[in-house]
Amino acid sequence: MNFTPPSIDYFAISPMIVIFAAAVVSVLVEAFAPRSTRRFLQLLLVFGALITSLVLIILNASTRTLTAGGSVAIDGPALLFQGSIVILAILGVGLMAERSIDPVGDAFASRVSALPGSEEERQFTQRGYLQTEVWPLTLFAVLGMLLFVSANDLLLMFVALEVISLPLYLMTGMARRRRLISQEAALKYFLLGVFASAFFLYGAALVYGYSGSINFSEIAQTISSKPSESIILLIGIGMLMVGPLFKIGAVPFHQWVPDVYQGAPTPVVGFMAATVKIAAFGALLRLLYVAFGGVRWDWEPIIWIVASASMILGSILALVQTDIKRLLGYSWIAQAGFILVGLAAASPAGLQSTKFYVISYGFATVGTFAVVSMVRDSNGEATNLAAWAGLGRKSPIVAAALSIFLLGLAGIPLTSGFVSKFLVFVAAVEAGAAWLVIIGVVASLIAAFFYVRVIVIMFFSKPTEQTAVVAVPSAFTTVALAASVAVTVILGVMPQPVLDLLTNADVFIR
Amino acid sequence: MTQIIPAEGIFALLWVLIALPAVGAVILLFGGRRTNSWGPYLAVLTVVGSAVIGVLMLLALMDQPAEQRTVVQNVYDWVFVGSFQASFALQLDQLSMVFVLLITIVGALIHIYSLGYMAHDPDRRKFFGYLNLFVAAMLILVLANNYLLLYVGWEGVGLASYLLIGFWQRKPSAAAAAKKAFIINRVGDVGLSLAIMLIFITFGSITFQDVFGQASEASEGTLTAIGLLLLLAAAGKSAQFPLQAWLLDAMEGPTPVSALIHAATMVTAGVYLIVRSNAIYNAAIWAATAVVVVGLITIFMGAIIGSAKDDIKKSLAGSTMSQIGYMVFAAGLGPIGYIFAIFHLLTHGVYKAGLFLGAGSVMHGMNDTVNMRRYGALKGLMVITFITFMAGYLAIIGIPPFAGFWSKDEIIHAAFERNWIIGAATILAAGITGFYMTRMVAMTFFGKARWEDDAHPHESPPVMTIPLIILAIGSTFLGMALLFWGNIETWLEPVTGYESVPTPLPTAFYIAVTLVVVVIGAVIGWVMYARKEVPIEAPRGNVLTRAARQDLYGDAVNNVLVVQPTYRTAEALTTFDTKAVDGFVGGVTSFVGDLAVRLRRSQTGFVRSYALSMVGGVFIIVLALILVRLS
Amino acid sequence: MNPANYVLLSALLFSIGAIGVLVRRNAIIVFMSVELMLNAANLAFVSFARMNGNLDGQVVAFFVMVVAAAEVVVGLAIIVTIFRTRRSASIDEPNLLKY
Amino acid sequence: MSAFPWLTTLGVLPLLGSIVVALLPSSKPLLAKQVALAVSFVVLGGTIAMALQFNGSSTEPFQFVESYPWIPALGISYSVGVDGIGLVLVALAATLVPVTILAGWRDIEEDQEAGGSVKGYFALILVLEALMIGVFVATDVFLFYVFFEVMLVPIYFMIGKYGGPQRSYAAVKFLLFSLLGGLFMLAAMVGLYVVSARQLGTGTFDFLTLVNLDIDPNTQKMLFLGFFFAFAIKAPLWPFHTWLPDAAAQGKPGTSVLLIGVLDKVGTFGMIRYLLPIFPAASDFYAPVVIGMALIGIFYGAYIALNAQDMKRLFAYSSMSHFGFITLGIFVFTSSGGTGSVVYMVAHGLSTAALFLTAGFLMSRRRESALISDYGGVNKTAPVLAGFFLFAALSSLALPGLVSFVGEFLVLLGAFERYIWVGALATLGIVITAAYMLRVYQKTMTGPLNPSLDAGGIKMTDLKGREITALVPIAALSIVLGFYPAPLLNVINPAVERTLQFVSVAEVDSSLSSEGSEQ
Repeated sequence: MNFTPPSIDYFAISPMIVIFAAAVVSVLVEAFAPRSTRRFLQLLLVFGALITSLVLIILNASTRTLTAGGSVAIDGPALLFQGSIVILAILGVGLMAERSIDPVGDAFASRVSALPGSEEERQFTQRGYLQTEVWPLTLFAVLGMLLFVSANDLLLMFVALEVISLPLYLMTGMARRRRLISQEAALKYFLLGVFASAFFLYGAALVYGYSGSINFSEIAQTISSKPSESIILLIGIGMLMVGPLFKIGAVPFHQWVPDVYQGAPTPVVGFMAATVKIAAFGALLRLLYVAFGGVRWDWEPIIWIVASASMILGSILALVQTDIKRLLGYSWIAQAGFILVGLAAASPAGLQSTKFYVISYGFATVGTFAVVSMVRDSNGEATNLAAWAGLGRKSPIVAAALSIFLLGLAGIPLTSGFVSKFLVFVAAVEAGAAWLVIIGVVASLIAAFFYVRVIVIMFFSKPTEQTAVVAVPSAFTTVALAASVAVTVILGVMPQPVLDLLTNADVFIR
Repeated sequence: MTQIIPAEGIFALLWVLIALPAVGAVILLFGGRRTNSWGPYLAVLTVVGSAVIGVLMLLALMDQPAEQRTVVQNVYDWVFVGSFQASFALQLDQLSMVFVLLITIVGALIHIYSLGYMAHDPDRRKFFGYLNLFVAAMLILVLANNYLLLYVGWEGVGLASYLLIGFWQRKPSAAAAAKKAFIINRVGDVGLSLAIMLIFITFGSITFQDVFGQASEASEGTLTAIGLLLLLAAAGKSAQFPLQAWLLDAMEGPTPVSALIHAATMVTAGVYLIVRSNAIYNAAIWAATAVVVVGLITIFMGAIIGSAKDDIKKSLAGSTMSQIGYMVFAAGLGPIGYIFAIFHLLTHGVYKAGLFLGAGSVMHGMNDTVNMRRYGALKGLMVITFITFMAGYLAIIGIPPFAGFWSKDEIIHAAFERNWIIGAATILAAGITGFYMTRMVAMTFFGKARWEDDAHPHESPPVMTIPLIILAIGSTFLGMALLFWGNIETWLEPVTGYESVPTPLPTAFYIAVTLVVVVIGAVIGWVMYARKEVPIEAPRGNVLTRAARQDLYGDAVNNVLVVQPTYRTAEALTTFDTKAVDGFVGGVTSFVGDLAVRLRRSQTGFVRSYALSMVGGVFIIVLALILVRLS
Repeated sequence: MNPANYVLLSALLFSIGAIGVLVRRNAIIVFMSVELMLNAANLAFVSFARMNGNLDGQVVAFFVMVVAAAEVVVGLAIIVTIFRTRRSASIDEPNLLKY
Repeated sequence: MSAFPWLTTLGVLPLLGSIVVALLPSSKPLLAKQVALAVSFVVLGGTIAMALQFNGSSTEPFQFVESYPWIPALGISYSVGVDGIGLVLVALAATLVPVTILAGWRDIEEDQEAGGSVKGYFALILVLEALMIGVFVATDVFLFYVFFEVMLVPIYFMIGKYGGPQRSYAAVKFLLFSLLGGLFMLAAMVGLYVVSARQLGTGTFDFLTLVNLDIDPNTQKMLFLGFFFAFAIKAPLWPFHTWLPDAAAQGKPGTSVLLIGVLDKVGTFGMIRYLLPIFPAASDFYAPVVIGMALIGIFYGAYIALNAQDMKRLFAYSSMSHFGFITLGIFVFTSSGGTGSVVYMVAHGLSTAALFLTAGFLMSRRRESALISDYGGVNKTAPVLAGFFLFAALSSLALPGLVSFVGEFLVLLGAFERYIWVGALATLGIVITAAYMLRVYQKTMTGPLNPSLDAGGIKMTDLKGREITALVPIAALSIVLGFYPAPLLNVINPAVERTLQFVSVAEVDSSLSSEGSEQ
């Protein structure tokens, strides 16, 4: 049998190529550049690569093509997701690059291999070593995400999933402070992650077995052509869903979320909470809409159940949290549920609402974690809410910014969160799932309670002696924070342009 | 049929009649301390002014032919909503005319009297402000040409009465009495409101002309309902059974107030309302009967209470109840009674005002003691007061030729025309009147002096005695004047209608019987309280006396039937609100909280349990998928 | 021999792996169980490739091996770090993050 | 129709004002107050100027209309306009804000420790004013909802940052209750949107378009519930009222005035503006239930007020009772009832303001204690204060001659016309109202001076110029409008009539001659 190399539209995939190249180079920089220059070079590289790829994505705006033998789809949704991932990555990287908040440097352990609390570690810290392995890892993760949202066959999707995950596992364990929980988080994230991807892979195998192909388009054709009563297919779909759902943090694949949120370095959480979620939803959308659109009547109920469970469980569990990062972890779960409500509609409206929601949520998240990383006491970040009492009086601006994000997450009008919820509910009602909206309403009330609780703590209670202080950040965090606020408000007040953008980019190429 | 004549000439000033005292009230109440000095005199002037205008109008009205004595002045459109239209329109006819005169003239006299009586009160500016407010409101009441506007005056006088009863607010008893008066009146107001609404949905209008014009067209059931509701209102205002309880407490107010509001004018508003609505009662016989019954009951309640009270003002209040009972009773008798109800109302207004002011004069001299058991033998020391009081006394017990005789006799006569039992009852009541009034006079002016040690009685200043004299003259001659010179029947007849039924026996007979009974009553009173020594400590007395001292347990009944249940309900509801309604909210939240505490246990922190739940999740999803497919 | 049996075998292996993850405490062994699951998937791919008569499945298998290798690297790195801190490879040991 | 964008201007003015106030240096609290006061007066002036141009006899549903597309993708537009109802409520808001600012002049200094900066409070008031105006003039359901929800935020901070000891509990309770209602309304709104999309092809939120949809009764019933729930919580109707007493008791007097006096009117306003025209069949269907709730509310609130130990809670419960009347008037579907309700809203705004402000002045002289038992005999040392207190009580018990009487009577008349026994029953409420109002007056103002009022540095001084200045306009308005309500009635009645045309049930007219005329 003769092998014809698939034609590749290099321009279409150039955004990914750029990131990939940068990642490779940055590994070399790690290896060869002198320590003093590394940080500078790495930042140059990272920001350069991200911005370049953003430009390329914009240049590609009108590209609608399947390339690399139909395994990579560059279409509206893909580009949209890629674009937002890159933008959020830039902001997230900004958080990671921040080094003026913590007196001894950035948020990462000066040498991860050093034992926590050991003499060795102390010396590294004294010498002010800063490890920069985080940058190549970041770039690889971004690359994975860009691939994930445009992957059009099961294999590429699996690979992309791993390329996202592996760097993140490591980055999770790199916290400078509270290293024990950081490492624990890494371990949990890793074990559960690979466990999930194993399910994904086996599901892929089954689907392949059913359809004889790993390409989404062909799978879709087989499903429409073959009378699809095959049990294998159903099991396959079920297991396939585990991968993205795990990354999304939907119930019942959610339990890693709070632990990782609490353990991982705050900038990393900000980075991945925003970007990974977009990537995962992008992939899930493509998987369900393109490959399994034919059997939507089978998977829609599943998504409904998962969505309701996530909304309710996430909101309720967040009620009793005392650690802001953990609280936000649970709130992620709840939000995931809301987004799934839109996704379950399996309609253009559903697609649009999902996209709008993840993007607006991404910005709100980055902003929130920017604030969290700035609130500190004597030993690092003050994540315990007790330390936030009266913050609103000590530094009103930051507190106000956080309040905007929280109100946004709670879905108060004039914030992006409200428009998102609104779109999602519209989609659900149009799809005839009004009862889901009712559940959503109840859940958002419960959710509102704990978001508001944070505001209460910040504004309505007097500062105590253990109230944390807000560190003065450098431009990196400031920009990230400002940008997030701006987007959160603009998307809330003037969503029309973005909605137009989404409508232009709402067709999956098959 | 009476026809309306436009408000021209003197009648154009109709609104001024109200405006004068109203403006006075505004100036005094909002003018603040700077009006302290001249304010009271201004108040007097405004009322006198109204009185003058009133008299001029009377003359002008007399020039008109009898059937053209209804003036209507539409001041402005007040509440116009769709078909519901209530104008601020005033109607002056024979009925309201006499009320205008009563209010303004008696009002003026009492204003003047108060100049002396309240001379030393720090708040007299307010006092006069309230009095003006009252006069204005009362004039609105009697001049309104529709029920809603009447309601405004109705409530306005209620407010004034509330303010004046509680004028000495630092006395808790006064404050309580004021509140009681207002709330009981409020019950009456419910009746009035409902009556107005029922009138509107029945007749589509609430102006007197429209309503009375169509009264005959409405069903008797409706009219009876309206009649009873109006009776409820009247009972509240006029302290008729069962809403009588407030009047005796109302005596907490300064004596001029008791004279003006709680004897002469306001308490008679109920009678006005019933007589004004005669068209309705004429067509609703059961309502009219109810009026008679209520009146009759109150006649006796008042009389009995009046016989037992040692507090001179309360005793007078009892008699007021009883006398107004007479009027209501008469009004209930229908066309034969309306005129005499008003007639009696006028004479009573004058002589009862005189009696109250006289009592006030006595108290003034006895440094505000009201207990008649500490009076006695004052006739020598307060000559003018004594003489004027006697005029009022003879008037009220109905000795010819004094005013009360004519009016009360007419009522008794009318009663007999209806039915001899009620007639007899009224005569009996007249006897009791004779008894308690004699008792009062005897205890106050005759017998031995039983004064408190620091008391040194003296006659009041002229500013107080002159009104007494004027009122005494009124008490003496007003009856004859109205009857013979003013021939009140023909005057009121166009408004109230009049029919006379021949009685089985000649009129003289009834007069004779009545006088005999009255005299008997008076003699008993004299024997008991002038001949015998009056103990300073009240003897225990018989059952009736004790009951009467307790206002015949009116308060006790209200307490058991209304007040206590209300407060118990309030407490119960409060508990319910906190425990049940708010408790439910709290319950839900705490339930969710507990749920969260339980659920968070599922987050064990052990990787393997997480993994387990993931596997479980996969199984559930796969199973669900298959089930969905199979179903 | 009927390739369907290989699919069944792979399912068996997958289940064994999954159970291993659930029951074993030692991080290394848990990790090996995951690898077992991946390879079960590989086996499935290959046998399906045979049944469907195209090469995709086999290609996938190769990729998966590479990915698995990468996972090993990362995984061992993390496990070793934990081990150095806590002197134990038990995955129940690190239990600070919960509730 | 004047091309000048009156409504937008009126909305934007206070917003700008609030920004200015917020930017002022905290060191100059006085300046902040003065600016706030000035702005609120400008707004008041503007409102009056607009009201004068309002054409009461116009056949247009709305006047001063402005409309610009906002989120065309969802058929959402920024469109505003007022009918008579909206106009009077805007006027009410514009009137009460300066009064509140003036009255609250000294309220904030006292509790710096509570965390509120002076300027913050007044900035919030102005923000609230902007939103209140917005919510009354919005003619796009989505826009209305946005104002409806956002309004919570400033009031939430006003309670939570400037309130009493239990403030944060009260604030959160208030917010959650309102959010609960709001979210259900959101769900219903989404449903309405989808329905409109199904009928018209493209969904819309334009009020005038929505009223012309014919929604099938069952859908109406579901959507109605969503909206009604929000309004019933806002109003508040029994049994959704428990947030109100806490909010009122913890908030500053000014906060309570704006909250109960104006903001809660959004609930009843929403019922008459949105529920009746958009869901006529459902309104008709649920009317008995709503009327039942209203009746319960009337007596429930009154009875609890009769037993209340805390003045602010008493006023809150009495408001609940009044809202019962208002709702009753709306759901009997009679011209007089509807008009009465709107008049009642205005009247209740005024009387609430009078009550809370007077009580506020009283309490500011007694270390903010709201306990009735802490007072007594006040009129001895503070006659003017006592006088205003009595006036407030009287206007709250709807004394004839005050505007509240016009409202209450028309409501009762309207109820009576439709369901004679409901009207009769509701009328009994006026007795209890009198009872609890006079009870609190008697206990606080009359009798011997409570010793605690003349000890420990407490002096029960009489009202000062500023305080009187704040109260006089309210008193004057309620008297003038009481004797001459035509300005209100003439603009309200047409709007109400227009609304009632949507409700299927016919206007009941009286049995004999249906139009009554003078002479």
